[in-house]
Amino acid sequence: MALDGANDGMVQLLTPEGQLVEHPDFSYQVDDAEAREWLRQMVLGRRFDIEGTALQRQGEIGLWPPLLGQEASQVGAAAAVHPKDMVFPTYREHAIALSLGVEPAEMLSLWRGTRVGDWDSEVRRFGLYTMVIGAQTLHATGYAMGLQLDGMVGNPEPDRNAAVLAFHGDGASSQGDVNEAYVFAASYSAPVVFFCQNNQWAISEPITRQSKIPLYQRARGFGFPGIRVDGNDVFAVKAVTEWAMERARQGQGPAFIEAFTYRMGAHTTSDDPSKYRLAAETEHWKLKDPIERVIAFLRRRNAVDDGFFTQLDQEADDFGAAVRDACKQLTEPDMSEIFDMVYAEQTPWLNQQAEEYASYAESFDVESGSHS
Amino acid sequence: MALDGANDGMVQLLTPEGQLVEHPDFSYQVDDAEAREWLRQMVLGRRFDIEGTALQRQGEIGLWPPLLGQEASQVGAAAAVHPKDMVFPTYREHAIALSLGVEPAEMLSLWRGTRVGDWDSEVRRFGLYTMVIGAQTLHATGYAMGLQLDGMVGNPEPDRNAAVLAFHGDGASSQGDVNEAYVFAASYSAPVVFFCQNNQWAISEPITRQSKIPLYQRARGFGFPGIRVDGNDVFAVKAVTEWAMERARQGQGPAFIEAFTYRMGAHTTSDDPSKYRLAAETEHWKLKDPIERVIAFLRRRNAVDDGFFTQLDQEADDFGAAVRDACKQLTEPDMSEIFDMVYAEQTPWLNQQAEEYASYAESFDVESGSHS
Amino acid sequence: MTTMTLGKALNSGLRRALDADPKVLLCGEDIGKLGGVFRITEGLQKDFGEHRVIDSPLAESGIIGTSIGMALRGYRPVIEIQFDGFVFPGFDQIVTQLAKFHFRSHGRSRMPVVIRIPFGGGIGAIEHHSESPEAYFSHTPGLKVVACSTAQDAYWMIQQAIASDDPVIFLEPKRRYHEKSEVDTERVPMALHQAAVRRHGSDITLLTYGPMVKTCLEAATIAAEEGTSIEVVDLRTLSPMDMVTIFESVRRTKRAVVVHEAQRSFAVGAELSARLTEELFYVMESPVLRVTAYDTPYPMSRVESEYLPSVDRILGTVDDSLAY
Amino acid sequence: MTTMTLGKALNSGLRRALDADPKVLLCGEDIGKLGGVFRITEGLQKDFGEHRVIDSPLAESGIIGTSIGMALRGYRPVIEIQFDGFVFPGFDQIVTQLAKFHFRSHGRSRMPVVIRIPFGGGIGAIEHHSESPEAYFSHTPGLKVVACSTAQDAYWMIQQAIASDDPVIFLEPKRRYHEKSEVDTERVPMALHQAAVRRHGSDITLLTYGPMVKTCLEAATIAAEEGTSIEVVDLRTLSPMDMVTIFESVRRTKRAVVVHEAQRSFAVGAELSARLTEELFYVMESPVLRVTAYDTPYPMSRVESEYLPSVDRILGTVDDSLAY
Ligand SMILES: Cc1ncc(C[n+]2csc(CCOP(=O)(O)OP(=O)(O)O)c2C)c(N)n1
Ligand SMILES: Cc1ncc(C[n+]2csc(CCOP(=O)(O)OP(=O)(O)O)c2C)c(N)n1
Ligand SMILES: [Mg+2]
Ligand SMILES: [Mg+2]
Repeated sequence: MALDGANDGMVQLLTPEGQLVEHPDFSYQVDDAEAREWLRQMVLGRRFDIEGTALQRQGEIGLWPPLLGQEASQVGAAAAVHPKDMVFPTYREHAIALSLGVEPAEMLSLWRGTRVGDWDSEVRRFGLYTMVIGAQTLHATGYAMGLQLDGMVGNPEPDRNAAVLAFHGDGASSQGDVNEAYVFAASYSAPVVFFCQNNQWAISEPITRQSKIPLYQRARGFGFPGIRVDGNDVFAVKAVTEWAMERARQGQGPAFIEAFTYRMGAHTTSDDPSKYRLAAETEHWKLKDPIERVIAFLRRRNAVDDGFFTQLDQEADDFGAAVRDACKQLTEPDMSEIFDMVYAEQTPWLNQQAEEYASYAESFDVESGSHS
Repeated sequence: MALDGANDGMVQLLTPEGQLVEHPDFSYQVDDAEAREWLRQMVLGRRFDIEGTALQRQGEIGLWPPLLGQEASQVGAAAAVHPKDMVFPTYREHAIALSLGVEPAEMLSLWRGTRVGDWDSEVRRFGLYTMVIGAQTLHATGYAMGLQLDGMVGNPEPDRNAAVLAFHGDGASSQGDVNEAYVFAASYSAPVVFFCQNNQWAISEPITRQSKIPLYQRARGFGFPGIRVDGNDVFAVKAVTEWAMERARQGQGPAFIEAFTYRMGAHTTSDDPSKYRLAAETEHWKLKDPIERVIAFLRRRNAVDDGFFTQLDQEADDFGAAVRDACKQLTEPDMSEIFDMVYAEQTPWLNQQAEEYASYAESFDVESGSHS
Repeated sequence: MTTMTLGKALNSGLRRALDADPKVLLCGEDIGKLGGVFRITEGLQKDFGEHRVIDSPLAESGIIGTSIGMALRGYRPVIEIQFDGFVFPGFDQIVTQLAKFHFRSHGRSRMPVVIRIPFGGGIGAIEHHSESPEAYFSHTPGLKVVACSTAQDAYWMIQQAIASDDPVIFLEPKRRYHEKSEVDTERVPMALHQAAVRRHGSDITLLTYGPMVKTCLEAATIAAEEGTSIEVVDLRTLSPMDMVTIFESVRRTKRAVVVHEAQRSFAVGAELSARLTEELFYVMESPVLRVTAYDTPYPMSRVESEYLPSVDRILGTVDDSLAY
Repeated sequence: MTTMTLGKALNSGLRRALDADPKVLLCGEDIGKLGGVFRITEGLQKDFGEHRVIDSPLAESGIIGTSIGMALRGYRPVIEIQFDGFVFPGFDQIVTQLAKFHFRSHGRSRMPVVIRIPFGGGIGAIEHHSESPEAYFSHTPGLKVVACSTAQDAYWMIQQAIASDDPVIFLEPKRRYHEKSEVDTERVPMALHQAAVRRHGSDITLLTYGPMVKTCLEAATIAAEEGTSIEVVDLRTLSPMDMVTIFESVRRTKRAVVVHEAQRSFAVGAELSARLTEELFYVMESPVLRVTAYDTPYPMSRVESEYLPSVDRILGTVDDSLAY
């Protein structure tokens, strides 16, 4: 079976040319205001990403994993998240983070090395970025089991229900933890939706190294539905995610979404994709840009005018400036604070090390920075 | 061959009543001598198992995991193993071990605590028993990758080819390692066949805790065929395993076999199944006994007479006596040997500990066993 | 005061914790109907239901990882690992996730997760069933590590560990599960992270924990007959270690021997040696000596009594120390 | 003699090993076309093919577990772990399988598997990218653990590790990958499990390895100006440790300070302290002191220079030791 997603039951509602298409199971009830808002979120997400890359180039942050190309997957998914739901990201979900209200500064501090995890995940409904590939899928499943225990699944009043959205990558699908998350989710019918952004690459390894068949088929072997969606189509992503989250909230158990997309940029700012993939591939995917197709759609419908774009450009520019500012104004950490971060209940042993460090640091202040 | 198996497609060639049945994809070319030999192996396997349990009761060994009920799965699988193939067991594969020529004493020494792993796995083509659930499935896959590198896959001359048969349990299917083994096997098209003895229980947990859908369906999500076979039907197991191993040898990659069977006994001699399962369930499975149906088959065909059974009983009795003897004659280990078992190239540090131990032990001999 | 086995004390402590706080959950393989392979959770699923005493799929990483998620949701999962040697498939979730969550959330996310591990040998078992993995956990910042040695401690320490807002590796000396001793279910217990002087002595201190406490006490009894006064300190807590009690003891006796079942190198004995030397360099009259298993994998059970520290080896090393 | 970076020396060493023995394979994530995230395997897949330089699926347990299988089949897999913090998903296969195979097969199955791990901090990275997990491995019987610190050692030690019939955890000081030094590709090297005295001195011995060797040498240079003669021993091998060289040095200087990036407790410093105290109790004029990271998870990179041992902290501790 071909992996290009052409005719593999991939849900698409908006073509790359910006045309709505019919799908037997999913549909987009056209709402121009909504579409404009998603466009806006994608544009701001992309701008944030570009600033991130630039800030790394300027030495303001140490590393940046670009999301370029994955805006529709993330903004579409965000649109399906309800206030009581919970999202567990990997490390590239900057656009959904923004959409859920995480502050740019809270995200940048991690990459600048001034903080470890900087947002309140319970308040934002957005877990901490997780670097150990796949580990968060189990946390997500456990959190979903907690929702069940809390009686927040399957209630007749939709408002009382909640579900979990767990992100992972195509590469991550090979990790034991991720497959164990599928097992647990299925075993307990936990309200968790696995949202796999198949961006075709795990650093330099193509998806074919991880799986020779489409990833969405994996889920069925664990006993829950898997579905492939055009990850560059914000309408389709929203529709499919809404469906999956809703059935989870209603107590119908887990689902798996393969958002078929593409990592347009490098894996991170340390990466050099020219070593392992052809520029032609990237060029090809440019034609499927998630933002362009919504613009084309809205223009065709005359749902936007030039004023809209001028204003959006301005907002993006202002946002970009604010992001740069916020980054540079991040407070430097103080080494002494780390000793209190280890435990909820501090230990004498660590206290002693904190004191040891304090007196060492003090001797330095006194000696103005050099050992005598 | 279509492998989606009509009505759950469990392959069965011999009914519990001992009647041959047709299957569109698999068949048993009746060979009475062969059938008698498999019956013999099953009878001896069962006898070995009964001796194991008895030896534990008598305090001769510390623990025993009974295979009772799983004789056909193991003997049928053994019949499909060619001399260059390699088998990786879990810890309950006593019957296939015997069929492949592992000595009873070599198996018993592990459970008696006189040796760790006692057979030469390269010579026996049978890996060491593995207690960490699922770990061996990765070794099996790596070994299969090694066969590929050795050019032992896909040759036109069948004799030059080989494959690996990897055992695991139904419970093991939840382990990350096992799922990673599926990923690697698929990714490299490694010549490995996963042979899952679904005996319905992982200690006290029913299969439904691990998977809500039939286990054989798991494999397809990883991109290779999965098939369910009546694990109490030695003819079917042989046919299906032969098919899977042969396609692996020919370079068509991995396959998964779910041998649907039942653990008639306790998990181990330390276990008490009455705590968690109904006697009625066990009774029900007694009707599907793997040995009885071959006897009925052979009797119906007049391919055996009473003399055959007298002789077989005698052989089993002699074998049982030999097993008991062999167990009691196992040499006691010497503590001093363990220091040389750790590394291929001994270290001075461990040498020093060996000497330390030696002089301590010597002081004892001198003082005849008590500290002064 | 009632007399119970260490195993029963754990069962009673777990029961009381489940009773006291509806957020407490038990998770693990076979802990439901079977009550665990050691029957420590016997009867608890029957009384608290399948939602609070949860049989888990056979996957340690999954058990620990989902417990982290439940803790994020406000629960207090208590995990049973079936045997010491089977904790390693979950090691990544313990070391990179559980231990670090409080730190990496800048203190926002608490991780009140307890991982119960039956540990140690001496029960004639096959491989992976007799190991002492405590050094791996003690080396890991963010975890707390404790070991009980008596029924009384088992009863109270498990409740204290569950009440702790930090992740606790809770080590249970499996070969002592069936040993009976007194339990005071009323008395306010000592703090979780405190060591206990089990026997007072003046010539030398034995520092030990878990299954070896009893062995050390036996050694001390024999030594007393021979005129040597041994103090036995049950560490109880390996991370953090109660250095106040330890230093106080060794400052008096001026000699220390560490006894543990874990292999010798890079383990608890080494750390204690380092700390004692750092603190009491001028006090010590002999080096800290170690009586431990040898630096090999756990061997076939027929030699385990020689592999593990014994009364004789302890007394021999005490003599060595006193000879300095 | 040629000059090359430590990273290039590893690359050349791997190339030579691949050339010398067709059974040598490289396995890991992104080691093929990309040449690894640190480019240590650059060009090797091109020259030796996809079957000898194997890009693996993203699963560390799978990589290590299948390598064990390949070793059973007679191959000599050399695994690259991408960063120190990502070795833990494979920890079970390392500790319960790889380390024990020789033992549990009564010596029949050899495990010539090398696990290369770029380790340590100081590179301004995010979490899990700067850790020093060596104590976990050193505590594990059946493994051998080495760390290189110079291009010369990188070149030879990797070849020796590959030639070894035992599993070797091969630690590479990632922050030194780009540092150049002389490599003699002809000279018969010293044995793998030997320590090297990098600088001779008489007042005190610094015991260190990996990335801290350079830092210790810098400290020694500064101390020399102030009149203190520091000997710097590069341990090179943590399991087994070369106690002959270590004891010889400390017997002369009578004082020792251990320096490592790993957190302090239950680590290499503790083990060295214990062994030195056991062996040289009457010789030592001060306790073995430890300059290490603190017992916290690796922190945000903006404080790492204060978290890790520095020349200043080393010299401060040297003063403390000399003050006894
Ligand atoms: C356990 C683990 N192993 C290796 C890495 C190094 N690593 C970071 S990202 C990455 C690739 C991830 O690919 P994928 O899951 O497809 O996500 P993507 O980066 O494409 O979003 C790797 C190998 C890691 N972070 N964690
Ligand atoms: C990693 C690990 N966890 C737990 C155990 C304890 N244990 C031994 S056998 C077993 C059940 C295995 O069930 P299954 O895979 O179905 O095999 P069966 O015993 O039925 O043959 C468990 C949980 C173990 N051996 N290894
Ligand atoms: Mg990807
Ligand atoms: Mg089973």
